[in-house]
Amino acid sequence: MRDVAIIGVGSTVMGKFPESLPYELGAEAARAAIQDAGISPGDLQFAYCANLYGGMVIGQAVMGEIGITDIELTNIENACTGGATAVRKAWWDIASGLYDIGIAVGVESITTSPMAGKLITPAKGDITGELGMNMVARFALSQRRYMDMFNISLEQIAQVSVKNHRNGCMNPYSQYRKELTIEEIVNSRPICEPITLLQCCPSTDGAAAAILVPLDLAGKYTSQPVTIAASVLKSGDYAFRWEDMTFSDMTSKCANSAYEMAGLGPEDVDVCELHDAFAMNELQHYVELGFCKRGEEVRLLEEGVTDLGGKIPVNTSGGLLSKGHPVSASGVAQIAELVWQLRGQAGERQVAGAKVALAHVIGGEVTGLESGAVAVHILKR
Amino acid sequence: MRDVAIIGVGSTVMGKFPESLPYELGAEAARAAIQDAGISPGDLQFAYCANLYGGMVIGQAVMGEIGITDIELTNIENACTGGATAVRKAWWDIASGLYDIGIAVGVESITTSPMAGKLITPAKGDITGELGMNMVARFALSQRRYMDMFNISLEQIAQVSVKNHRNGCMNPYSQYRKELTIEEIVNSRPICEPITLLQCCPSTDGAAAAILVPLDLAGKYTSQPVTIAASVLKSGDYAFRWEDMTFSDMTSKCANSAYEMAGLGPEDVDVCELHDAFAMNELQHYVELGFCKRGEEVRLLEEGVTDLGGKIPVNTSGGLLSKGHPVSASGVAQIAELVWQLRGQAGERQVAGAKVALAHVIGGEVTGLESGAVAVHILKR
Amino acid sequence: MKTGVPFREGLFQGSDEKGSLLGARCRQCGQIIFPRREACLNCLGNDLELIQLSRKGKLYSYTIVHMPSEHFEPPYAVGWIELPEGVKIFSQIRGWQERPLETGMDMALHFEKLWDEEEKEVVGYVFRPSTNGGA
Amino acid sequence: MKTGVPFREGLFQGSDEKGSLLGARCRQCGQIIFPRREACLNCLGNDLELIQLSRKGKLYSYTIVHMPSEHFEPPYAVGWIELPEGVKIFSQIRGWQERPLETGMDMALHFEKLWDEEEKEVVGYVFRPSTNGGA
Ligand SMILES: [Zn+2]
Ligand SMILES: [Zn+2]
Repeated sequence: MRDVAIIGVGSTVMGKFPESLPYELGAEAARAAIQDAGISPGDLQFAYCANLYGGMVIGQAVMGEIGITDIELTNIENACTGGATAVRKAWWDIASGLYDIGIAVGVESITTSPMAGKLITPAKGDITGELGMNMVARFALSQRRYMDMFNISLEQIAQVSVKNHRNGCMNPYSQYRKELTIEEIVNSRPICEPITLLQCCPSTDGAAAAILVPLDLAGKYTSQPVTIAASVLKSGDYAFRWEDMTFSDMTSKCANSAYEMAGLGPEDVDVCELHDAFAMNELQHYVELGFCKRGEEVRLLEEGVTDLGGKIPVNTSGGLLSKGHPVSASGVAQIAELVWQLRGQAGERQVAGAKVALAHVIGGEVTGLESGAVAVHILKR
Repeated sequence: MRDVAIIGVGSTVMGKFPESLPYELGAEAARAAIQDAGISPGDLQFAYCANLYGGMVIGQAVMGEIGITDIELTNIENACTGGATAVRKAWWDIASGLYDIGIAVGVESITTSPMAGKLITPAKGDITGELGMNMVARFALSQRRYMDMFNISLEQIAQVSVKNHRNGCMNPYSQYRKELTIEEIVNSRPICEPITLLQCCPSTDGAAAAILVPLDLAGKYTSQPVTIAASVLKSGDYAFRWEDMTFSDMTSKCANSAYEMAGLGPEDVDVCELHDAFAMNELQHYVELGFCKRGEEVRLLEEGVTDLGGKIPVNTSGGLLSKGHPVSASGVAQIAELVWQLRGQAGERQVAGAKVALAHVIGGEVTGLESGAVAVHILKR
Repeated sequence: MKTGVPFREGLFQGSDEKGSLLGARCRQCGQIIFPRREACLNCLGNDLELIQLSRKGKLYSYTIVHMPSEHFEPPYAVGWIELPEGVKIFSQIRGWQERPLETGMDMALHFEKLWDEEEKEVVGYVFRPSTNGGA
Repeated sequence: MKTGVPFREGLFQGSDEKGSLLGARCRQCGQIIFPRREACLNCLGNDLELIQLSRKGKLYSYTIVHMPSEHFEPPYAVGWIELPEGVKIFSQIRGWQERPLETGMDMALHFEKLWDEEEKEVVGYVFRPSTNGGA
């Protein structure tokens, strides 16, 4: 097995782009990554394209737009974990020696999809869906239990959103670039109580891309390769094995496997992008990713440990809450942010001297499972 | 790189199943493959699930239904090539040593999908789609040119459909089990002239699955392992490089790569499942797969070379025309048929002494490309 | 009057207050499963016995939903009810306008209309805050 | 009378019979591309010149479609027209009811209404069998 490095990343600005077709967003991100890597599109030997709503063979349309045809190309779907799955697959194709250079793209255009402005209706036959479950309700139920069992206030949870929106103001790729107050967040429209609108990530169009090569070839392309120290992808386990709905067993197990693979621990992480689809998720993930013990997560946030300047800045990009959540693109967009951080290219939001970075995504609703899939990547320079 | 063997395959009956949910079809096929392999579901270390219309994380629902959670699980989309892509990815995960046992599932339920009974409308922004292109028209244009340039009659093309429907009568998994006459086919309702209804594959629900292990561990499970001698997947090339719309450069190049990988040639193939989405495709693919020279394909068919009892029986399952075309499942269903043939388990439609088998799928519409993707697998016992 | 039909077959029996949810207990590992399956999802064993689940439980968590769903107009309440057997049931919660919901409160099973469908009234299980600590 | 709008920007110019399709020729490899792109899809070079494509060509293939499409009621005809430059254009074929189509026949470019959209008439290119071997 060979070590694998990322030599180029790219992203669109995240937002709502009704005039941009999905393959145009994907092509924009891929072009940016190709330029960042300093390669020619024709160098690419394989591609993965993660997407949920864009329809048939969207990866071929993305690649065809920038001159890339006649390669091994696979379209991936894994809900919110799709982009991370594309990175994982590209990682293994390089690590195993199948290819020497390839691209992972994640793209989502909710606005131009048949889902635009519609309720995401449950899959036919999904029992909880028919009984009124939805994505927000699923996490609202976790949040209600969390607040009641651990005496956490809505104001405390809202501080996650305050922090991430503040970070988003410093990210030119962020969908929202506006600071929010605790009051605005708590008093925004209730969606599924106790979750209000501004505790939720927005609906987002956008794309991101990353280019991977074996570490021992990376010097040909860049003086700042970023190594993939760990890549772990796991499908969800049954909810009946889930003792406590306020703690994601999936994230915890996935992170432990990733730390083991990297030979690193949570104490080594200098910067982290995690799945803050809802504000409270971030607090719970602090614990599951090993940044603190249960009961310490609010203190971690309130003491600024996860803020810029703290020991482990979390969601410096603005996270899903502010940067936005283009479903299948999010996992790749996290990788792009962390590569910029490890190279010292993150501008105003730079974490000084960051050497180890962790990316975490989770998602996909299936009745009877905790969640559909989870992925953790650890990067280092 | 390790040699990889298939130790179990399974399939649903193909047809229209409005009462079956997509994950139920997938679970049925997976259970059948698990039983065929004589393993426990808990033995599986990873899974790929190919699907187009079933929605988010369908593979997780399929696997969750039969007791498989907490593994590396990836959902794949590659249009008609999706199932073959799942097999290819599973092949590499075993060949490269990442895992020792895994499953590739393909599942499609058109009937329960949002596409049921609807026109497949062009992707937003697809220029040829907006100007009136569709899947049938794309091949009708090829067929009109083919008939005019090479003096091929509709009656000759219809014989492909006659042969494959005759084969389908002998396959308990086939959607149609009814012989057709040349007259019925030629005189059926015109869809896109010169293509009539009975020259087209039907719309089909169904699923298929295959279980893969390293060849050197296959003896633990079965006395009849089937080896994957070649696995090639390629994305489409630009149509402007396509000299002649009556000959698929993509299939030809993909098959040549597969023969090279297997160290075999077309003369070694004893039985073949190829992409007969429309009757004329089969004739063209004879040439591209190397079974004959250009201009000899009609003779090959008329002399019975590709019929049961001939030198290279093609589409013994009934092919897409009779067995049906559950889009993302077709590539895996072909593998199932060929495994049965190589084991001598194909009943009435058995090809005596078959040792080498070839599977070919192609598909996916993208403006400007010949097609989205093509895959060729060569199996041997 | 419309005919009442269950929203799904095999999930419960009895359409009045005497019915119960239908689960299965694995004789091999003891896992309780709802809805029932052919095999135990925990140990993959096939030796399952049909059981009737308890008619009372505790409110594990709840939410008032302000988004429309396929079948329900907002606001409506849903939640997880933890039964004494240890299994958690996702359900519509009724009666929340009359009696404020609290995690941990006692809940009781009822069978009621869920929604209307053409000529039919679709019925299913719901939970309501229970009076005097039980159903 | 409705306003005429092109069905896509940048594909053609001129809304009457004097217009033409807009392609690009790569100065590096000679590839002709329609529609235009920023870079040559063949050699990935950026040195492209805008060209007006020929107004006549030969019918490479055609089909009469008996399925409805988003914008056209069946039956309608579509085909590939091969221009002298070697590029093939996919297009609606008009005038096929009056003059039977044959592969290889001469075709001429026209600009006509494609479909109606609210207040607008959407116009684009079509090809018709040409009278006396040219447009
Ligand atoms: Zn059990
Ligand atoms: Zn060029």
